[in-house]
Amino acid sequence: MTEPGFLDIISFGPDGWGPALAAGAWMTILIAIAGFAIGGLIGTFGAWAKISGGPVVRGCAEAYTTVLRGIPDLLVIYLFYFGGSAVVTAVGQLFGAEGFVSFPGFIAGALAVGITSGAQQTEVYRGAFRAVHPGELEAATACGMGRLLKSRRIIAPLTLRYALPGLGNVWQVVLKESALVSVTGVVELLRQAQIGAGSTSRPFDFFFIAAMIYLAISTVSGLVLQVTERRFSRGVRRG
Amino acid sequence: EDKKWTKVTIATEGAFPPYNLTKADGTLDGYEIELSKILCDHMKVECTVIAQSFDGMIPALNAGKFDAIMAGMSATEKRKEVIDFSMSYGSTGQAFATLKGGDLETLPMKGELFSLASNEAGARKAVDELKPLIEGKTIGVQTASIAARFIDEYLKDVVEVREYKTTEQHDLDLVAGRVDFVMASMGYLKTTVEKPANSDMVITGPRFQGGFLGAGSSVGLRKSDPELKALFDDAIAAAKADGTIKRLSEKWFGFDLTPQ
Amino acid sequence: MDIKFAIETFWSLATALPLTLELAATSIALGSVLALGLALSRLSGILALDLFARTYVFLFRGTPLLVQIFLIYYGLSQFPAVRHSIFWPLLREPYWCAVLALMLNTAAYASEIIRGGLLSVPHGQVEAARACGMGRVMIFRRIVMPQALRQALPGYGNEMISMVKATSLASIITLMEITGVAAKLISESYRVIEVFVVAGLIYLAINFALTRLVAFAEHRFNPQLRAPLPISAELKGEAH
Amino acid sequence: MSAAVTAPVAIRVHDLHKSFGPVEVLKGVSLDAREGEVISILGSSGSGKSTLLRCINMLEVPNSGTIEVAGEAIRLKTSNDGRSRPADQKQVDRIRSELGMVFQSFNLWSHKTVLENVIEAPVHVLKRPRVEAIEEAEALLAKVGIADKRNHYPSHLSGGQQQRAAIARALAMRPKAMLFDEPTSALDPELVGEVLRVMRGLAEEGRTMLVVTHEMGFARDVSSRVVFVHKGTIEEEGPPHEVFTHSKSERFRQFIKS
Amino acid sequence: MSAAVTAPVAIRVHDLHKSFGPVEVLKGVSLDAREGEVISILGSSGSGKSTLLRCINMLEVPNSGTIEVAGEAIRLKTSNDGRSRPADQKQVDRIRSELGMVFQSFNLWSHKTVLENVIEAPVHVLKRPRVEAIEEAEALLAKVGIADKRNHYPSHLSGGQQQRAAIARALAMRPKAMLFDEPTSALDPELVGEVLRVMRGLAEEGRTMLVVTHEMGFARDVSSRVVFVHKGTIEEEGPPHEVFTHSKSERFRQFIKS
Ligand SMILES: Nc1ncnc2c1ncn2[C@@H]1O[C@H](COP(=O)(O)OP(=O)(O)OP(=O)(O)O)[C@@H](O)[C@H]1O
Ligand SMILES: Nc1ncnc2c1ncn2[C@@H]1O[C@H](COP(=O)(O)OP(=O)(O)OP(=O)(O)O)[C@@H](O)[C@H]1O
Ligand SMILES: [Mg+2]
Ligand SMILES: [Mg+2]
Repeated sequence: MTEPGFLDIISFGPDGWGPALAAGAWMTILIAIAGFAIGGLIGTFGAWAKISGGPVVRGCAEAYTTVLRGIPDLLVIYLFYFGGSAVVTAVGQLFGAEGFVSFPGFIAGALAVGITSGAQQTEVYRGAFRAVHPGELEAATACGMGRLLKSRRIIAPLTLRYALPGLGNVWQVVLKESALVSVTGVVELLRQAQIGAGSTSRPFDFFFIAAMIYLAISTVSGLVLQVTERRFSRGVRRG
Repeated sequence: EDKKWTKVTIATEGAFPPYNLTKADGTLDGYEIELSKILCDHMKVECTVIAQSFDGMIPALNAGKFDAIMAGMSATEKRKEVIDFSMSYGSTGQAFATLKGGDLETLPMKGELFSLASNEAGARKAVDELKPLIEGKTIGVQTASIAARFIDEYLKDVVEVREYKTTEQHDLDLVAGRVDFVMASMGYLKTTVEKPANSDMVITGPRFQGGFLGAGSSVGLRKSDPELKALFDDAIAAAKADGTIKRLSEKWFGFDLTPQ
Repeated sequence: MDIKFAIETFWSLATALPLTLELAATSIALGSVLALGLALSRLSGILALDLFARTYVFLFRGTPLLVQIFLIYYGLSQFPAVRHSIFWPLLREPYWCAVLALMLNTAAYASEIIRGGLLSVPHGQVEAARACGMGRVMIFRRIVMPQALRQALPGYGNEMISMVKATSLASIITLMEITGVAAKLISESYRVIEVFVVAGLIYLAINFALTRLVAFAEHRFNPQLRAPLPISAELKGEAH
Repeated sequence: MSAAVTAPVAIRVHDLHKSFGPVEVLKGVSLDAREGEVISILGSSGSGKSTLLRCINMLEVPNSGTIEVAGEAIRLKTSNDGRSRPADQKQVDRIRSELGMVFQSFNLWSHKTVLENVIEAPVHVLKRPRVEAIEEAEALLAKVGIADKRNHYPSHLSGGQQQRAAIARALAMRPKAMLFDEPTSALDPELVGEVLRVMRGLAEEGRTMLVVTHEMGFARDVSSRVVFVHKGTIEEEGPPHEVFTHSKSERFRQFIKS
Repeated sequence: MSAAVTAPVAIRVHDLHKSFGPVEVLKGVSLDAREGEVISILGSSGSGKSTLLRCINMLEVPNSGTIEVAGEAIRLKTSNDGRSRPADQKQVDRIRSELGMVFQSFNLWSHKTVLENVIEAPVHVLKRPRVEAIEEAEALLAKVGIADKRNHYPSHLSGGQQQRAAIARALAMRPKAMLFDEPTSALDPELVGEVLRVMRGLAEEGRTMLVVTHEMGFARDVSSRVVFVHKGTIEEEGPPHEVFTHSKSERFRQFIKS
């Protein structure tokens, strides 16, 4: 048997890993999007809590960001995966289910990624909010805009203007962090590459192609980010 | 109350050829996969084999994510504190590998097998004979593997040790010249050196097995499932007796690893 | 949780603490210099520099750090040319490979954070400096950078913390930092959660200290957000 | 010019105190503005004029004192940390939507064009139909002479144009009362005349106005009452023809002399 | 008051054109300011006054035309993308350090206190000893009446205080010529008088000044020449006593009437 070439390995042919890698990439995207969206919700809330919450709310938000930014993400995923199972099993047994009830790896992973990225997004939004010219917020207040309205119409667009570069970073982190979710048995891109590398003893081929796929995903998301950044920067003067 | 097993989920790594591996189409294959089918037929249970990363496999077993592990896992004393093992279904011993043309290629006692269980003294003598030859060299082993344990026990003061997450990584560093030789399971090394990419690697020196090196690869099981252990023990004994293990191991490894 | 085991674990992990800190500190320090260069290249208006910085950031942000470390450590050494080059004494060492990978990676992220900060400085502030006859360098150093820094600081704090955690990947190239030791302890004891919780607490402690440091710096950089000084304090301040 | 002394009180400020840190900026200011009154607030730089206006619509929360708008007192509460804050945010928002404000530093929203700045609050706070709001906004922009700039972003406007956009934005709310903080500071004499004419029109429609200004002409000719703020208190107050001719306050006489 | 017509030219602007996108804001402006002259630049809002000042110290790069400061022409070059820019950045920086500028929107550095704002350029651009710079800064701050605010950050100042800090900052450079963009817009009449007195003092020291202003009093009494900008060109120009009494320009007569 002759050794297959690089192109054979990544092809969609009979001996090719194409379909497997594509499925892995798709899983990576799904986890990243789910995690980023969850993180966005938490981050918005967290930033709000830090900026305008009372002492208790602020304290909670502070503790949340410190702990979740401070501990390795793998630990969070483990805690969700094993801890989540324990909870679900306990609840299941309450209702008469037998034995172990599995906590789906995807949900555990997306939640874990979301909660860690939520801590990062909190900080990004908070920093961006501070860059907004206070006078512009006052003008909104003076019009009688309620909190929600002001947040939606004035604060959100102005904050996003300054938050976008940071959010781009967080998105990249989330994209890569999705790889850690593999400990829950979810086969995403990097895990698929490791499986391929182990099974064929061709680590470089697989890591290289994985890197290329990550880059492709980044390219597309980078373009989206660029368009958004331009949109939100209207009316800014730069020298 | 005795539990009646009808369905069993077995976890494997799917990336440790030839024990277990994944084919391009995503299906699992390898020595353990084929063996598991035969064992399950014998036990009259329906088996599902799933792939799972090696880290965290034992806690996941205990958390109930699956029922058994067949992933080239040696039954060592340490692991036995946490989970149970069936009887062994394959023992290859630990061997050294180095680069062709290096000064370690010519280590003596090539291919000889020493058992730490039945012939401790012989094993020690062999090690003493090796010591002057490998003095000051750097060896690569997988973190917390039984090979690492062996070096720690016998050669700690003689060689410098580097620990790797996977065996394939110490092979890469062997080729790069960062380590002079590696120690790993014979089953693994034998198939590795035969790959065209590793044409520079050779197996060298003696082999060791038994004792704290464990009883060889075994099925990992929860301590709370003694019935399942009994089923697996029974099935493995039968596979040993009728030559199934000999036939399968010769197919996948190129030599017989039926445990004595 | 088994307290005795936890304490044993803690002491084993503590021996790896210096390596973790050293890796993080070295790569953050070197990375920040590179990051500044990249951010300035992006904003320089010089096409070649801009393109270079864009490509760089694209490559290093777009691929997982794990893959970068792997390719730098195992990948480069596959080429005999590298093994015979003058860089080999450094590249041979896992420590320097880890520093190199971490530094290159953090520079990509940090440069975007710094760029965001630079862009947030209001135009009028620069104009006022120009009108005083300040040169580009001085405007940058005295007006733009302080304001950009204070805007970028929260994000940069994030990044430094990520770096501390990212040092854990160095374990795949044989460096026994905290995660490496933890992995070893786990494969000896199979108590994943216990070991990880202890390791997690150590990381948390490091990062907590780091967050406080960043918060303190933020406080220092944002005097105008604090209430004005009482007159007496002002007068005291005047004394020296 | 002189609003009926019997008209209901539109804005009542009573014994207002406000400190920034250790510095007390307002030291017990009381002021009643009846409906249709135009009150000029004079005073030297740093005397607390802007702070007074900002307290009236709660952009700064006073340390003590009461503020009533159209007979309704803004309820304050003291939070745990000892600082007072509005008890009912909804109430404050509602009251603010009835008070137009033109800031000393304009504070246009930098991410919206001039037209968008003007229609923002009418459409989203008052829920007026968008088409109608645009129509009215264009009329207002024409009135202040920047109709041709309606699609520009604030950073592309000259100072005076920004100020006029800010005035149009405040007027678009059709507020019952207006708070102007130096609304003509960046305008040339012609435009000042123009803007003052617009304001006089508003006054005739019966709208209440508090105007911080350095334009003595405006204070004298347009306002129904003049208030002179000095070091955080009201030092002199009365109809312009009285205070400008025989003021009791030495300080005020000196102020207007220059 | 009238600077010697024979004094050397301090600032010469010749045939200056400047467009923002499709809009031509300056349409060929020429102007000579001799040493010791005080020139008032009048004009309605949006006529291009700020743009003219900003072009003189290259904050906006003109599309065409020449600018000379103290006899030295600022060299421009056309870059590949068709826009012109300064040929020698060093030259521009040096010239700027000799021109003081007070912005219409102040542009104080928000991360520095008032005192730090004032000493920043003297210490770091002119390399004056710090102690000396502080001493001088405090004198200047006292002159404009905000010595007590020296350790405040700009965001804690009232509008007029910010403006005075901006004036002090420009004066601290001891520039040969000064560009003022509505330097008294946020000031009360007393302070206006004060600041004008300071400026008159500078004029008497022989410093050249270009002042965009809406204060007709200043234009009439202090300046040696009045320039009226209208729609991007100079519509009227001459000594105040001449232009204010019998101007040829219909538009200017109308402008000053209000
Ligand atoms: N950056 C810019 N982009 C586009 N247009 C601009 C820009 N800056 C100024 N303009 C336009 O140029 C014209 C002149 O502006 P300039 O600021 O010079 O006016 P001005 O005479 O100073 O007016 P004011 O008295 O109101 O300050 C205005 O119509 C303005 O809208
Ligand atoms: N946020 C703040 N923090 C601390 N001090 C402040 C703050 N805002 C205003 N001050 C101080 O309060 C005093 C009054 O300020 P205010 O803005 O009300 O003055 P003003 O009468 O509007 O003056 P101007 O005519 O110059 O605008 C000033 O001395 C100012 O320094
Ligand atoms: Mg004010
Ligand atoms: Mg202007």
